[in-house]
Amino acid sequence: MNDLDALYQEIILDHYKNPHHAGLRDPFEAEVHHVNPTCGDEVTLRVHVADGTVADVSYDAVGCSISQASASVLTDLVIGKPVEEAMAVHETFLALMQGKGQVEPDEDVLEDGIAFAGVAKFPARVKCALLSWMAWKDATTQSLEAQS
Amino acid sequence: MNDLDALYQEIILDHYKNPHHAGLRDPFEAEVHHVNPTCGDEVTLRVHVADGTVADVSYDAVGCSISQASASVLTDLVIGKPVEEAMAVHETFLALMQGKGQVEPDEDVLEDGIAFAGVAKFPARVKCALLSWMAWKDATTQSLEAQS
Amino acid sequence: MTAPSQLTLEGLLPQLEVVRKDFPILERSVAGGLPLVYLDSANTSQKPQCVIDAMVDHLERHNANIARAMHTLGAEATEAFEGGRDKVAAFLGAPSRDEVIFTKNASEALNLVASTLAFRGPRQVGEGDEVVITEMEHHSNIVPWQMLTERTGATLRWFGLTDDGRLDLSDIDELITERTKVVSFTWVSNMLGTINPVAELTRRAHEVGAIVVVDASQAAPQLPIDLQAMAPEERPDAVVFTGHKVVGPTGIGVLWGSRALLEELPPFLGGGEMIETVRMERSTYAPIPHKFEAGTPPIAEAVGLGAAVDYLRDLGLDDVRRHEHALTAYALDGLATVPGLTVLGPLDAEGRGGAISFEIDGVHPHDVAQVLDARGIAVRAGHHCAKPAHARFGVQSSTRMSSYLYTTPAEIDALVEGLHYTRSYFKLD
Amino acid sequence: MTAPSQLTLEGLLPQLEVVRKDFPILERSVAGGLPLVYLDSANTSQKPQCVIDAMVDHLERHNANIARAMHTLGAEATEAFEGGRDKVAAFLGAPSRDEVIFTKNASEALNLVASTLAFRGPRQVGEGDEVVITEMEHHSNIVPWQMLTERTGATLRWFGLTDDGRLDLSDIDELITERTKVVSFTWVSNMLGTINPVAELTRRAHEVGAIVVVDASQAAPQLPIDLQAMAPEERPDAVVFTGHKVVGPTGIGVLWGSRALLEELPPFLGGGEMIETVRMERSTYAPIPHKFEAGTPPIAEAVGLGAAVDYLRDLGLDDVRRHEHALTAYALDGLATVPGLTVLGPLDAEGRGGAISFEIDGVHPHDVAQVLDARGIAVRAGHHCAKPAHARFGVQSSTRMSSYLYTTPAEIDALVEGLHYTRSYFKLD
Ligand SMILES: Cc1ncc(COP(=O)(O)O)c(C=O)c1O
Ligand SMILES: Cc1ncc(COP(=O)(O)O)c(C=O)c1O
Repeated sequence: MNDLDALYQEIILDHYKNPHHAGLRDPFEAEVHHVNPTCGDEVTLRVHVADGTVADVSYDAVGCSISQASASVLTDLVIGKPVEEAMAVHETFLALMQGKGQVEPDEDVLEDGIAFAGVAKFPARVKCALLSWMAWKDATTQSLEAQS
Repeated sequence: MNDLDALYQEIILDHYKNPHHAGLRDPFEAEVHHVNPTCGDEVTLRVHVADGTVADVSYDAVGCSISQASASVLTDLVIGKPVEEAMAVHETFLALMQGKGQVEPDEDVLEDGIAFAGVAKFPARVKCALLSWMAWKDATTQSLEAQS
Repeated sequence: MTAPSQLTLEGLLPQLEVVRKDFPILERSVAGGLPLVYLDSANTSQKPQCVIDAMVDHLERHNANIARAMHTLGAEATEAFEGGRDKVAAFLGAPSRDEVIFTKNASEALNLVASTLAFRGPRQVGEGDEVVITEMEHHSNIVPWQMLTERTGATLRWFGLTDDGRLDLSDIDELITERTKVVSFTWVSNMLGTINPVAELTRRAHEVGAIVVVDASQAAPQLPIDLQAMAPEERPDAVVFTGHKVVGPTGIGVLWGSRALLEELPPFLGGGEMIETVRMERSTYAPIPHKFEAGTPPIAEAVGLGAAVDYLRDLGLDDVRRHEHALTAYALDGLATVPGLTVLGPLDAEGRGGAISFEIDGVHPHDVAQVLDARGIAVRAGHHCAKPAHARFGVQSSTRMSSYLYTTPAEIDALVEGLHYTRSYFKLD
Repeated sequence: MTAPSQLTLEGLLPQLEVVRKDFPILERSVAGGLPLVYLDSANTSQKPQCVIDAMVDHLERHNANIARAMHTLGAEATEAFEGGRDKVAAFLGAPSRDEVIFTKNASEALNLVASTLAFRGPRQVGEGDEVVITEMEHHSNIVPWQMLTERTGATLRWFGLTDDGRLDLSDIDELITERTKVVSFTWVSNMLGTINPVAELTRRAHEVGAIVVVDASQAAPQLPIDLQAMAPEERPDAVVFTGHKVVGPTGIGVLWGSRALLEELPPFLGGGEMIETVRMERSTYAPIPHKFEAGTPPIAEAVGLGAAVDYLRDLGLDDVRRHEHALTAYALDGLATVPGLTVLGPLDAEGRGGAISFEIDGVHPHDVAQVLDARGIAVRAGHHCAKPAHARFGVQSSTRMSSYLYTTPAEIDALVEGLHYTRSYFKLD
């Protein structure tokens, strides 16, 4: 598989064409708006935390296949997980993205997220893959603060 | 004669050690203060014009041998001359200085001023030689305006 | 290396393959052995060997600080630096070399004017005053004016755009009024490619006593400029461009300003070189151009920029313009063959610069650029520092190809082929 | 070429002749065949081949605009540019790489801080506030503060100098008070050579809540700097230096600022790269470092500067410091043999940088420099952009020799001989 095909794996293109959990929904404790200033990709993202669990993540994103698919995979991975566990998934995904292609992805933790392993070799695209993940972390932190 | 000796001709060093017409005197119509910002040389110069003639030029100058000698030679050349004639001398001196060493000095017009021919080969020193001449032109123009 | 193009077009630079040899980077291969097809020249241009050599020669043989140094190297460096100014003045047809100010880039040049207009002086902008820009400006010609108007209480207004990407001048009489103090606009749009009517806008602005600032960042690389030949009422008061887009180095930009304007503007940055005399209590300032050049200037960069504008003049800006025009027409034709592709901006090559932004239904610009990159083709994807112009057309980003004097028709072919491939890669057929 | 020095001194860089080979310009002859003796390094330093080569390689193989370009060349250029930032951060021991801002020179860096302190924000300077500088500052660390205080109605105050050219700290309690908002001073004087007590002054300023700006233009070339190792209360809030004095290129300078300060300061120049999002009505700004880097930055210059600071770190700043110290002591001894020569500034090499300014009775500095130049020796004559310090010592200008890591004792000998010759040339014996 060449680098380009490694970047655009079927899983990514599928999530891109049919994003999961898309759209903005109630209820939520925090809504954030993140921008990638260099390319203009944007995401508005809401998080609803209930009983220490990520009860819902909803979003409205404009951007490339990588950033859209990444938002979709994110929601699959974190919705329904205890916040702590979801944060651990976040860490794992972050490590994969920043690994310059040297980190072996853990399918047990990342599921469809392992398709992003190929992105790590394209420094300019890592930010696309991380946009919604950073937004989610920010919003989740705010949700927890709002509740305490 | 090497370039250095052509720059520091005896005439120049003599004027430097014993400047003519130095000091500030009355009467005068205009006093100007000119500075060479790159090196800090300064001259305060007064002009007295009477009956269309440069009746007096007096000055207080701080600077290198070239700038000091040049002020001294200037006063020798212009004091007592009709303004128009003095301006023509100014033009001749200016042309010599800006000639990059290619202009043959006219001793009839420039007298001791021909000793500055060697300065024209040192672009960084041309400004030193011209400092008081520029100040004189400025002050003379102001004197004429003050009288009209 | 690219195989020499089979194709030739009317208007291309003569000896294009020889010209290409001047640019060492064009020999490079990328993406595992493919020839580089560089179509991102509106972002930054490549550098000919003579520019690189001029800088190297300066650094290896003549390096010294300028003006303040009286020794041999200092005199040589000063002559080389001021020689760069003379060359830029000639390139612009500037009425006087002293009107050429070196800045660090076009952005600083625009900020210089906008910032000093906030300071006390005959041109000071204040409450009730208006500054007029356009919706097609690069961020560097928007944000400085936002800052100026926010800081002074003045009002920022702007020309909108027509659907085909030109300035909408229908409300010019409401926009340019006695309240207008500054009109600033781009000569050539870096996103839409539009060439704006500089003479007309300048005349109208001058009628109400406003000063005119023209962003020539995209014009200077491809249009002949002759300030002296302009009618005074149609000559802008300030024109800026940036070194790295005219085959020159980074780290240097140019502000040309009329002597009248530059003498009225207060100094911008304070420091060495821009002073007449300094006492602890107060300082006085040097005449132009030095008044606006605080600190050690970009010396080697001015040497490189001088070599760059001489290179362009040797080729002939008229010929460069013709070359760009021929390629742009050819590219517009080629792009029209790609299904679902929409060009943002004027569709005829006439009255248009060499940057072409477009969208492709169903593929995001990043993904277009990525697939092209894998084929060795460099284009830009994003908002090209022109978010408002993108917003005007309801898009968030676009793909932009931009040719230059070294671009061949074969490279345009490669792009068009690459776009067809991109669509099939994303299964759009 | 200079004959290899017979002389060696304790503390010189090991392999000095090998180090000299790194600098192509040192092979040059001037004044009709004489070897170049370059003693004007405080004005600008010479460049080693590795710095020139790094820039050439960038221009010939990796040139592209950064950040905004997603293609291969763009990714390479971005990595090279941001790599320059990493190297500078390491050079300063900066707590975070994001605290390193690239400017066009040290002067712009100082102006950035002084200008933005006039704008609305938590650090805004206004009437009743005081800014404290010193009488030994370079004009670039005087004029920006004059402009700030003039524009805001604040008051500018300054430390005077002792007769031996040190800061007169006797009135520190009257100068640094609760009214003080900024204390800005040079780490090493470019005229007097004095090294100032950064830790002590910073601590005092922090006690009253003032921010501290340190001009390290002359310190960075010759002193090891480790910001992280400083006690927080003794660590300045901003430190600036300039590329061309640390064997790097022109066209680039550095502002290091603590994250806390940089986040509090409003943006300086507006334009591309420094924005988060732009609408015609209003823009929001990027986080540091980009917030302060409007427009295309000095890309090739950052690559060159990265190579330059790596070169210095490879040599070892401690060794460079020792080398400078040995030469300064040697030069002070040599200068003392010249009749009528007076050194301005501290007379012991301890606690002193490598710039030595002096007067010679009966010969004006220009004339000294001219005669030396005819012998191939480059020194600076004038006010060295430090008019107030000259005024303090009652002189209008001086001659300055400044050595650097490539300077040999034989070159100091040539200077001292040249000065004896100058006196005899002007018949002072
Ligand atoms: C102490 C000091 N500060 C500031 C500067 C200004 O540096 P630049 O001219 O590169 O802005 C210099 C050098 O000229 C200097 O020696
Ligand atoms: C139209 C236009 N204006 C201004 C700029 C800013 O130039 P620079 O980034 O060199 O300051 C650019 C290029 O980026 C441009 O295309």
